[in-house]
Amino acid sequence: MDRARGVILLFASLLVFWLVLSGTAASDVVLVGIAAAAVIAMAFAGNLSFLAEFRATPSAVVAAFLYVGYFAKELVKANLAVARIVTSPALPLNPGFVKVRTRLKSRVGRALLANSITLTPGTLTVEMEGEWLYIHWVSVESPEVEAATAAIVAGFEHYLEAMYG
Amino acid sequence: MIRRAAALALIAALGALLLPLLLGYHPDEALNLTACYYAERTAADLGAANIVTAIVVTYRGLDTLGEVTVLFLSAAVVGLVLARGRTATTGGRPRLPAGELLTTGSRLLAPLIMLLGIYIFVNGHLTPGGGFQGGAVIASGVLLLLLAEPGRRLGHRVIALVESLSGLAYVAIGVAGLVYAGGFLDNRILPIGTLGELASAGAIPVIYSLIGLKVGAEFSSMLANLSETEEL
Amino acid sequence: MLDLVGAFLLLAGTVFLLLGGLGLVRMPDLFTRIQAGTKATTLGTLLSLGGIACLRPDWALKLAVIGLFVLFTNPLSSQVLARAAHRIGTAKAPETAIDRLAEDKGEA
Amino acid sequence: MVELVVTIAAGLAGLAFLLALFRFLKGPSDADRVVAFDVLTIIAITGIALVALAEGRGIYLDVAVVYALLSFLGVIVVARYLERGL
Amino acid sequence: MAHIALATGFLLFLIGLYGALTNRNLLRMIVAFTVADAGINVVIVAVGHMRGRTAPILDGAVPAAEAASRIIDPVPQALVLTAIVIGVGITALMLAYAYKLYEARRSLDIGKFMELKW
Amino acid sequence: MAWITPALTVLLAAAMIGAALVAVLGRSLPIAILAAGLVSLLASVLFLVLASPDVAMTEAAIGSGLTTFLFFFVLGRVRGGEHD
Repeated sequence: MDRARGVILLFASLLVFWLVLSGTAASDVVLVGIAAAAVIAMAFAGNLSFLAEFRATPSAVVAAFLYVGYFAKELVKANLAVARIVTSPALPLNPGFVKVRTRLKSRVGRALLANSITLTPGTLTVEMEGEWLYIHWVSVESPEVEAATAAIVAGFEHYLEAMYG
Repeated sequence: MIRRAAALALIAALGALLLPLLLGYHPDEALNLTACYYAERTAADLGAANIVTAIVVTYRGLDTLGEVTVLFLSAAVVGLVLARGRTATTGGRPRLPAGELLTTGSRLLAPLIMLLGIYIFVNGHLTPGGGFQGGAVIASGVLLLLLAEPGRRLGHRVIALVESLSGLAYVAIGVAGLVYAGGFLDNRILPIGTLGELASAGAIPVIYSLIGLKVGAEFSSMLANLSETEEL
Repeated sequence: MLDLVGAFLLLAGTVFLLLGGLGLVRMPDLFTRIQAGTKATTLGTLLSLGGIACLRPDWALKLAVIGLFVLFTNPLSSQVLARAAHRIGTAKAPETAIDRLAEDKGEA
Repeated sequence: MVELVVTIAAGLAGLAFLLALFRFLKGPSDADRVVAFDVLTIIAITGIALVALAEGRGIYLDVAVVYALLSFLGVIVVARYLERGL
Repeated sequence: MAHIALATGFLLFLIGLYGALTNRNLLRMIVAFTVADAGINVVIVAVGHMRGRTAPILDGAVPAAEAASRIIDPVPQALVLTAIVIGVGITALMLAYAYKLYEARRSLDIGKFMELKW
Repeated sequence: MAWITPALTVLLAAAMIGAALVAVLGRSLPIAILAAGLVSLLASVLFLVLASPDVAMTEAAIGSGLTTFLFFFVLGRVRGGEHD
């Protein structure tokens, strides 16, 4: 049952990808797309898709939109921070590797979390082991686990937890 | 040192030979006769929008069959060379497993890469791309799986089956062109359709898809053979 | 109007690309270079692609596909590279205050 | 106006390319060059999109799709080699 | 533009050839070979390029009727397409042999393989 | 916009020759292989500038991952012979 659901979700996301790539919805394009997506979904039955493990509840959908907005804001902030550091003659840096904790269990959610952290101000995911994430931080504000978790992870985790659990 | 000087002298001589070629090169102002024929006749004769595809699959289709054969031979020789005397596992150094980031990321991306490969070779007659590019993209998807799980053993029999079936179908379509249309690998055994649609250009999309599968299987078998070698 | 917006988005994107390049040259050690390189080039590419989408609205879908791929693959490759670099002990900037990862690996 | 801005943008992207190329040629460590390689390929995606814009051919973007989806593979291969996972 | 590309291709070919002749490490020789290979491909494509024309793909921008006056020569492209794919096959073959040679001698130095020299 | 493609050609030519020199003369073998990969990735952009998208796509698909991977696999197996 779980496996069948995974295959169907993978098929759906592949079909969407195919239609966006083709840019049309002509009947022959859709037919070829269905065939191709079905073959790949069968062959990669054990694999994940972006939709897998997504909780299809209204609150999850709302969280997804909020997440995108929050992410865009953080990405712009990150770039302004990079711009400030790079253009200042003194290079104000205080780098270090800190350890933070995440509550997320879903693999897709964790991958998105790691990618989001990498793209947000001054942080770069280096290693992920169990519930621990090791983060390179350009300007370490606090080396303690709890404080670093609150500063780096909490913002994204709030939305991703609603989306993936 | 002598070796280096001799090599430099040879390079200098070769460079002196190439320099007049470069300086005396004047780009053509109009297409030559062959190219002109292809440019004017492709759309009407074959219904393919991508003229390079038309040349590769139809006008020079026999050459492409030869090329795919050469690729098959080199893949087979790679397998043969590496298989000969492959000793029982000598143990070797344990390889570092990939991190969770890479395994999750590759499992998310591999199906998309495969689908992109199919998109490229199915649309070979309309957009840039075709069987060779699509096959390479599919092999890249296999490569991503291998990177995420170094110890993974690929299904050699599946790869060999895809490879030989698509090769067989390719030759069968070629013969069908000989029987039902103008000649070997003639694409007009299927209706030519309207220029610019997916279901057009006769048998070209079918042939290019088969080439794509075959090339993808050949590259994948090269990758699999090299990845299963033991460390020395 | 849309043309003008697109042109300036494109300009903003390439400015971020330039900042990324500058960061790559100026930063003191590998990890800070990865940071500057990843963030600035991701946003820069996204903005440039958005600008081109404004200039040619009929290409918007394909540009969106490219943007999504960049958004996912770019941080992924940076993370894998950072992990490898940390494992082989690439030199860190002398200012690096703490290294929990090395501490934990040392215990294990 | 638009043409001028696009040309300036292309110039800036070229400058960024040169800076990354400098890092690739200079090093100092292997991993530094890999980062530079990564940045170079990403700037090349913007370059391809600009070429498509200048030539007015939307089909060139297909090449950019392949580039975007596959260029990170090279970086991952090298990273796995460096950490002795290959 | 074609001249610049042509010069680049020739230079890449010469650099690659120099590397293949002077390096003693088998893998380095193969790397140099791939550089020379890319150079030759650039040369062939550059010869096919014509000023002010566009890619040989018909679509909204290039209708079929005016193709002959708008597109560049498609034949060199078809040739290079073939050459690139075969190039990878050859590279894989060379690498497989390099691996076997290393297995036999535990060395990649070309100087260690002298039996077949007359 | 007319200046974009000629300027890009010059830039790519310079970058390719630089990368080729690294590939042939550089001291580190992994970087030599990576530089060869860079040559083929930049060659792919150059092909696009020369109005050959088919060739550009082939080079991008093959040069980006496959060739580099083949080299690194063999190099990973013969790590001892890395220093000649």
